[in-house]
Amino acid sequence: MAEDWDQAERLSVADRLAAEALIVDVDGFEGPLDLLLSMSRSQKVDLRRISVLQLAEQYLIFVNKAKDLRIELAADYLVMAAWLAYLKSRLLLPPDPTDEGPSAQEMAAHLAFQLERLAAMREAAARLMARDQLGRDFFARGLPEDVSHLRKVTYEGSLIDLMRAYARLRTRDEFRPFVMDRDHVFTMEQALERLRGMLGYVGEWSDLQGFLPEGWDGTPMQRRSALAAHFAAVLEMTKQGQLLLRQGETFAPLQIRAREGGRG
Amino acid sequence: MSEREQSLFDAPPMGEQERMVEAILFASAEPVTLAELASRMPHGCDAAEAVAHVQKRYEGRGVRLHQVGTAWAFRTAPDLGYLMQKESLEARKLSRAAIETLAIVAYHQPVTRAEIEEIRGVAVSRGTVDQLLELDWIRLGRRRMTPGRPVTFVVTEQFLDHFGLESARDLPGLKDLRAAGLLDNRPLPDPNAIPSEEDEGATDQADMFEE
Amino acid sequence: MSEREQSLFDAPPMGEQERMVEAILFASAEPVTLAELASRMPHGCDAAEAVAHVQKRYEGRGVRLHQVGTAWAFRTAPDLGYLMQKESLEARKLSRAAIETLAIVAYHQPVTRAEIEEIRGVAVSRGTVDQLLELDWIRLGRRRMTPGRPVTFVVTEQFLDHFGLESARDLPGLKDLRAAGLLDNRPLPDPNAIPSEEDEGATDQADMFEE
Repeated sequence: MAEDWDQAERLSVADRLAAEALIVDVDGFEGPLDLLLSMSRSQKVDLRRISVLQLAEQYLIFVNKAKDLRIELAADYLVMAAWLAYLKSRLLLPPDPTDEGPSAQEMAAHLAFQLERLAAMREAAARLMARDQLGRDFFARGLPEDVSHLRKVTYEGSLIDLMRAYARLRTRDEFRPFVMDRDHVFTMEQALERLRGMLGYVGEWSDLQGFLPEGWDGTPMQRRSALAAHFAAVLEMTKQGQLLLRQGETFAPLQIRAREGGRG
Repeated sequence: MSEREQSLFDAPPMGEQERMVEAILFASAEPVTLAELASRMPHGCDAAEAVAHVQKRYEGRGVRLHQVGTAWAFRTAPDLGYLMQKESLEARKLSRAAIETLAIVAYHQPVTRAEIEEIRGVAVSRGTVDQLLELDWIRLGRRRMTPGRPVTFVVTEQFLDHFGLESARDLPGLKDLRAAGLLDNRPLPDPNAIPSEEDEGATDQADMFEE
Repeated sequence: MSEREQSLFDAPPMGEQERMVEAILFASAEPVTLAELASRMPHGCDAAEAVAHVQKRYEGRGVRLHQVGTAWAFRTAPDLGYLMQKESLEARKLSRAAIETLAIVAYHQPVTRAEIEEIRGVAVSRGTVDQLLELDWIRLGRRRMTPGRPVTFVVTEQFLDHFGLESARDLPGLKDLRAAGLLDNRPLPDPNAIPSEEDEGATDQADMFEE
């Protein structure tokens, strides 16, 4: 892993030592493809015309030798060995017409392509690293001048803003400090208070409608608000055990009655 | 002449020496002395002469060769310094507290802080006054000859300028405001009009106010 | 012509624009994009044209204008590198795995981890990828729209800057490699024929990496 680039270059020079090199250290190779590539180099032919059969042979011999030497082989080396043994047998036997998969020749061609591609990428990597590099061969500005970021905030105000502000101040007395206009809102608190006061008069079942406050039927909004507030209040009082509440059927009038002994 | 030198000292031609000076000075993190230049250039080079050439070459350019003591460095031409700043302009509306305070100063000047507070109905934060002072829209006027001799505020020329007024007397009067519909009857109830919020909420208010 | 331009667009003369480009690019150690140049130059300037002029002016000088993607930077001439030992950074020694991985990303980008492993015939360790990411030489690209949506890697502007490349298209030998079909993503003839171990490993790692 830690092997550096130059060493890979030296490998091809050390072809005559290849046999030893192969046996000595599996970890010296970055995987079975790497090993195959260095083996194929010793065939000294165009990678596209490489004899995959020979290559498979070499590889299997290597794996066997390694076993004899009790070198632990990584799983992917063994998988590759198995695959190459399979490929080798396929290459040696006449093609089986019933076989649907790729032909042995196709598989061999693909392996050759993989080897060629790996070799090409190695070469490309070498050429890339041989380029002039920043900080080694050419240099950036050593004394950069910082760009200062100026954030300029301008405040705007127009005469009309000013006049509006003043007008607002001068007419403030006429302002009502309300967040929300509540003229038409009857609150649940109000309703609760009202109903509690009337509780003593609700001995019989009576329609809730009858308990709505006077003067709250002017607009639909008033009516809705008063009804909703009283309904909520009634629910609350029922929960507290002060009232009984019933409804004959859906949309029928709600009726209430004070609960005996539950007055509070 | 450079040929003569080259034959005598085996030094690179002067044009080449210029390139070296350019490269060394460009890449160096600090100004480089002539002595150091000479020590880094090949034997026989005349660093001083090369520097002189380079200096001449960059005359009037966007960067210049600048002498710092006995050392040299490239520097941006002074007239282009403004390019070294990235400006971002941000226009903001004044906070409601600020615009109200400003309006009161404009309509009532000279006015004391206590008077401003009385009119606005809330305390005036120091930040608001400082902001208006910083904007050069208000300034301190004479002290009021009353107990405590409080300072007063008046609006400035810049204020008049900004708001397109010739003098503070040109400010529209209440009548004009009414005529312009700004004072008419009861303004719509509107949450922005709540006077209860203090200056602390100035930012929030400003946001609300910008609506 | 610059006068005509000035009257038409209210832009400074081209000579002046060149000076601005010089100043801005000299001041920055990092490449500056044309867009940024334009934003910092006065309205109406033609940054691209000014850059072209400046580039020409510095041809053969000790510093040169380099294009890096859409950005530009002054860099010392590579032939003068020997003068710069002082500025030389102790380059981090890259492992063979890192160098090969980098090359594969550069030539095959966007490329997935599984594809890198396919090409190298060995698992790519996380450290290798991390190192390249840390150097800012590669970055994550888009996810591949294939099952598992694996992430892809591409090279960065810093990579281009470091190796003095205008764009990834200028990689040495790229055309020949492409012509030879060596950059094709040629799948194995039959998935069943792949040594299964490798395949599974690749998927796991891709997943691991996405964490």
